[in-house]
Amino acid sequence: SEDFPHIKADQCLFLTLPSGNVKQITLKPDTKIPLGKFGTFKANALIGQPFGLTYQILNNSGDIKPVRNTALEDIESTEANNREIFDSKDAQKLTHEDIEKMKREFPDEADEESIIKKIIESHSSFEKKTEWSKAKYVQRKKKKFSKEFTPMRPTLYSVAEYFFERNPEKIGFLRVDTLAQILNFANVHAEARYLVVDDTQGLLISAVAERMGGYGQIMGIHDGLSSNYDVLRYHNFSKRVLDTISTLPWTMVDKDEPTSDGWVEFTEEEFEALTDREKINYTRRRKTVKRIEAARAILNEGGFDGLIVASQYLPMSILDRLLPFVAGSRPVVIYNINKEVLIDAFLHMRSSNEYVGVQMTESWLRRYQVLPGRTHPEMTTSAGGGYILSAYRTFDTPNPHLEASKS
Amino acid sequence: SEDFPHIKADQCLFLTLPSGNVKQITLKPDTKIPLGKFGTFKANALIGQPFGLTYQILNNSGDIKPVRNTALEDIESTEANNREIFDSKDAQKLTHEDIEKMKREFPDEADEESIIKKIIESHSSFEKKTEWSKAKYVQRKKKKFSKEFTPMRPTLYSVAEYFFERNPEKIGFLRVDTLAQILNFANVHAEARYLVVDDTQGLLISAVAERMGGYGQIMGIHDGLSSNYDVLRYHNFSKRVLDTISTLPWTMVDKDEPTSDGWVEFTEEEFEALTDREKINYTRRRKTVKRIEAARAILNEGGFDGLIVASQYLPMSILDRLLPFVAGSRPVVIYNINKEVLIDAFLHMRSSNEYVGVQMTESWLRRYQVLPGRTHPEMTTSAGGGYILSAYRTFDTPNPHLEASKS
Amino acid sequence: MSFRKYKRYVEEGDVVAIHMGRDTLKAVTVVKDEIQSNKLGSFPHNDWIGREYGSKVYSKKGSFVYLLHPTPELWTLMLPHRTQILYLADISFISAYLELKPGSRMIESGTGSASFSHSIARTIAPTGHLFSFEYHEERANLARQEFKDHGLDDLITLTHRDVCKDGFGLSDTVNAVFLDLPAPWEAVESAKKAFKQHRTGKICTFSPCIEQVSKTVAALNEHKFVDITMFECLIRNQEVYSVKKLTVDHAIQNIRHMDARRKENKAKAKRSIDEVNEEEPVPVSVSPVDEDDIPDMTISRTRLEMKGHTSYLTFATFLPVEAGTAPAATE
Amino acid sequence: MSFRKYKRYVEEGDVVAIHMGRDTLKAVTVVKDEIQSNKLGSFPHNDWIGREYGSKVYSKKGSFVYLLHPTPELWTLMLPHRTQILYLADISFISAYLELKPGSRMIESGTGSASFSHSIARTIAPTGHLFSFEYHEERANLARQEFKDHGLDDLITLTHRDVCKDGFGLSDTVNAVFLDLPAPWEAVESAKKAFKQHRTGKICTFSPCIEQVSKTVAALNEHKFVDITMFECLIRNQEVYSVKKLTVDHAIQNIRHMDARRKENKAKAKRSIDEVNEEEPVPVSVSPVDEDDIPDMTISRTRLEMKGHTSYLTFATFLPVEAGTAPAATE
Repeated sequence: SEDFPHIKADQCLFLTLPSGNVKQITLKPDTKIPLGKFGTFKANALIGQPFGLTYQILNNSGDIKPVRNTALEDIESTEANNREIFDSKDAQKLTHEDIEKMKREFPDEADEESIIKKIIESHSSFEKKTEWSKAKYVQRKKKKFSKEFTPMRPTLYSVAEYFFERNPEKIGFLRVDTLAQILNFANVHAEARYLVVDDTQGLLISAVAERMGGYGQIMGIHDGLSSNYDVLRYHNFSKRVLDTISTLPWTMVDKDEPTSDGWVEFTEEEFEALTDREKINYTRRRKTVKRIEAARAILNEGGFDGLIVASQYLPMSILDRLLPFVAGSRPVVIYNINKEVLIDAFLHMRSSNEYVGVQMTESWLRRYQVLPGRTHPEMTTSAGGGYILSAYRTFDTPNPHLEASKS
Repeated sequence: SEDFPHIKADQCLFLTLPSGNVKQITLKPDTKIPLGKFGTFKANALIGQPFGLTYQILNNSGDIKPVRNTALEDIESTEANNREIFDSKDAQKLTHEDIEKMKREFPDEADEESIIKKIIESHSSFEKKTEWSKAKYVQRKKKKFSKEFTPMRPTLYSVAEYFFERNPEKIGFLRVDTLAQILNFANVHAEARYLVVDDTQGLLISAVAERMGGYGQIMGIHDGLSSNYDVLRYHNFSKRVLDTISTLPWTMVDKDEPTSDGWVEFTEEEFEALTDREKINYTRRRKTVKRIEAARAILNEGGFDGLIVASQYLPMSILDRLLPFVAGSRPVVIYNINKEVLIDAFLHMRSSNEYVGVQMTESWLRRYQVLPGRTHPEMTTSAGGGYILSAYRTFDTPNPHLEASKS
Repeated sequence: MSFRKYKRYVEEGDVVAIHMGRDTLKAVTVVKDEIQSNKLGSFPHNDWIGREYGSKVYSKKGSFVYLLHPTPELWTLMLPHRTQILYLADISFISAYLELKPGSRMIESGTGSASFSHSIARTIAPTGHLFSFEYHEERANLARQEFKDHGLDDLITLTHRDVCKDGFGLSDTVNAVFLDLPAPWEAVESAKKAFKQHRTGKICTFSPCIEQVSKTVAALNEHKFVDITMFECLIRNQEVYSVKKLTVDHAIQNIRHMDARRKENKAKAKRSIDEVNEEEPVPVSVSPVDEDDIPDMTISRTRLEMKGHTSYLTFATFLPVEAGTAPAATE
Repeated sequence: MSFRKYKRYVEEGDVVAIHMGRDTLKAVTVVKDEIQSNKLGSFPHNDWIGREYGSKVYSKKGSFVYLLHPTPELWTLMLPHRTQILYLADISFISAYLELKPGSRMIESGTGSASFSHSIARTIAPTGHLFSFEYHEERANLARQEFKDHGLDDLITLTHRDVCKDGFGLSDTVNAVFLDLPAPWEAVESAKKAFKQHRTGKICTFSPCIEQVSKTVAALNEHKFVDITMFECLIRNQEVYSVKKLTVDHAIQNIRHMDARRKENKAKAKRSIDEVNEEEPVPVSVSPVDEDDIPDMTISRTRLEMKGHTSYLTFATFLPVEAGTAPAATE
């Protein structure tokens, strides 16, 4: 019952390149996919294949073959050290021009392995290096010349990582560990209904959708005339999943707001009397109105199983409008990169009887290099994962004993 | 030329106890020092000894002998695991009463080693435990019954750690790594003059004094009528070091403030005419006035080599008064546990031409357990080391070329 | 009642999370005519039945508790500890990295106190399945009963077994494996067999010590797992305080006040000797700073003590078997 | 001019730290009639001589730099990198843990780019001494010249030597030892001899990888060092920003504006077709939110990227030799 175990035509796909960079592509059948200086490959060669294998581009026609993934290597330390070596560029006798020439003259030989071997042979003090710096040197050169790539499955994790690395501002600086915490604080699961305010261009609502797997309902409240959930398309969700998402602009949250002021439903006769162009316009308009009416019906049903927010708007202004739609004992979870933005709401919730279990948390994440004998935390890291304000919605039920004693 | 390599009479001393707790004592000669449930020992037995050795209390007379420090042990893992063991208290057949009885009946036997051995013998499932949990168990019991202690040299580091563990509020939550950073940001060294605002009860001024080693001048500006630098006495500073410290209350920073409104210097005849009691009062008063006059002369000389602040007062109100006393290119370093307190001053300094190199930093510290085979970060840690606002004082010198073109 | 599906109103037989003020929670099964007694007072269960979750209910004395719907997150905070447990920071990050979602099939070992198990079951429902292994018999039995009581037993298969010795006994079955074992490297080989062989899968091991990580990395590498990496994650609780905006002006006013009081006390002492007139109160000419006149500022910072470490999370990817068998791959 | 003693005014021969705007520093030796040219313009040294440190000096074009007095902290930010260097967080913590102060006698190996050496010399002056060892000959020569130029040569003895092979050649001399070596465990035995034998001393090793820490801990333990512990320390730079206090009301007003504009554009398009009157501007009945009307809030947070790790700092205490020889100690 898997959505799709293997790579599909027309899907959105991430490719990990030798540099460690990730490239996002759409796999159009019968096309060639360009990877910049790494060459191009035939899209069809990937369709139906599993994710995660590493492929090498074989030739200019774009044929590819799977290669072994680079495993870790245990580097033995040797007697050599860096004492007598100034690692200047002069030590390398082969110039960039030499290498390009080599590629032109001996196209068959000019694969990654041979080029790197040649480079090493021409490095005057390579043998004097320690194993550690040799390994580093080979890796540096490999990155420069290999023509390998690895197609990766777009998932909650890989999509979040992709945007955080590439354009953190677009997603409100929402780091993947923080996103993961939001989903747990909010107890997101299948067969439930969630109210989501997502100003992260769809990263948050995509994550909620993935965790619901097409079971239940998501109501997205957005600014602007229509929602901007660009990140959704990276997930390759099935229609079944996408159909669980409804959206409304902020103006439509107010029960007294008309869905459409100028809209009148035509009778069949009236419709038939229209010109063709008017018919098209009417039909389009009618579809929009019906979509909004259906969404408003879902919202006004209320009793949502959670309110999940990652927004540029002050939390209090959101809570004032949306808390009434949340069922009792359900989580309210609000993310912001800036603690200061959450403080007013935190103080309000702490002193209010409409919330219990109120907490404001900061997430902390550290990644390590785990090469054998060379384990250490990454030398640079993202500074902050932002803050989550979370609580459970409660009711300030009056004391019936007191009511009784009054009467 | 060391201050004191060994333990001195009447000095302030830290004792590390088997529980890991630290006790602070003053080593009065010819007394017995009580260590609570660990017993008492003769002060004289420590005088003249080096710091850092571990001693065991031998008997009720308070005799002590040095013992080997516990070294690390490499615990081999065994085949046993915790599968079949519920580590309930019932597994331990020896009660607290049994142990106390043992101590009374066989005082010679009742040393740490024998008691722990007995406890282990009476533990029904001890042999079934893994080496790891055995080691943990023995250590837990050792902590409870050993009569060992280790005298520690009071240093900038150990004093700061002692107060941070015991009473962080007293020292403004100033953690030792942050204190260390303050000293470096401020380029504290011998043969210089520093202006210090210390509301950490002397922790900061002590650290500055230790780093100056009695060479140079320290001017402490304090609130209240007299300074409260309690932490100073823990350092056992020599008179030479203490003499480099002068203090003034905030009121005396203003050049127009009279040192003493009612004070008139008597002539010799006038002095001789006083009663004995009046003479004592006059002499005491005169000493105070002279001390304040001398301190004001030092302050008003200006040109200090740094302004170092750890205070409850808003930084801007301090800078307004004290910046004029700081020489050009010298560091201004302000600590606070709360970032919010520093923000106004940070923004002011960033936009002012009187400072360059303005930065606000947070310190981060992590301690590890490094037992062989069991290396990991400490499971609980202090949450925050506070913030340091630092900059170099500059002059907004006008452009002489412009001046020239004007004339 | 179930941990994986919300309901609106409290019914008999429900497990309810009683919230008794900040950070105090207790799991109580609702039984007609029973009374829940705690430090706050006595609360008759009959008052709860039919109430909406989230309601305040009162004792006779007027003290109150809130009735919360159980969730895996609340369960983590109130479960009976049989072992050290996983908390939200690790649980959520591992769940994301292992790509858990409805339909996932997963192995966890050991079950322990089943903090993570509840969270997994909730996330992979309604179509996924968790294979949970516990080598401690009594713990296994307790967890099995809990899963039943919490309506999760159709999602979880719990086996009492020493997986390091006897393996998982599964092949071509799961997408994800989580190992919280003293020697996770001993279970890597069997875990490899358990993965669905035609697609990628993710494995995570949870170890407090770095030496365990090194051994695990070596085993994962030997068994051709790729993208081996390691993380730590933590959550820091933030508190908000109010502090006074004290300035040096306040310091100066207080010094002037102390100085005036000292002088006036001295004058009074003198007068007392001269005139024996101690009754008269001496007015102090400079008043101290009135705390209420000083404006506040809101500050927030981490609680003084925080969790510094739980465990290292080592992750790796299982590669589909095609990688090895494809003839093109053998160079 | 010296890095260990401040002076008030710039003189010929001084090394001056030229501050050219945020985070840009350059060390320049003041030479009569020379001109310092940088991206900001040309600055004649003659303008600097006699100026108070901290002054602004101008180029002909009116751009300016500040003349800062050199300090070990500024030197760390502008020194020529011959190796990876230590920065303030590690330097300050190690200095505190090793109890450095005027009079301390210390070993460091290797000298490297001498970032830490400058800081040590400043802290232990005027009566202390630093024994610095560097195994790379060219680096040793460059550092030796720097110490001379910076007035620190009487405080530092620099030796070109492979201490792991040949030891330090010191006995009963120092209070503190710092090892920044690929294999610090090889130098522990010789370091032990170098400590003053009658009192406690402190040792620190600086290693990026955890496996190096394990080997070092084993060596320290074998050589009877005590209180073996390990730390990491980092500094996180904070930035302050201004953000708008946006509320949902602003969102709603903007939606109403967009909606009105859309409707009016449609009406206009219709009118254009009907009346061909495109010139007339269409007023939009609802105006968008004016950014300037929205109040600001000040927020501060860590810069987006920060240093995540430098090295592990392993510390231990050397115990005075009395411990071993005292007859009472042998049980």
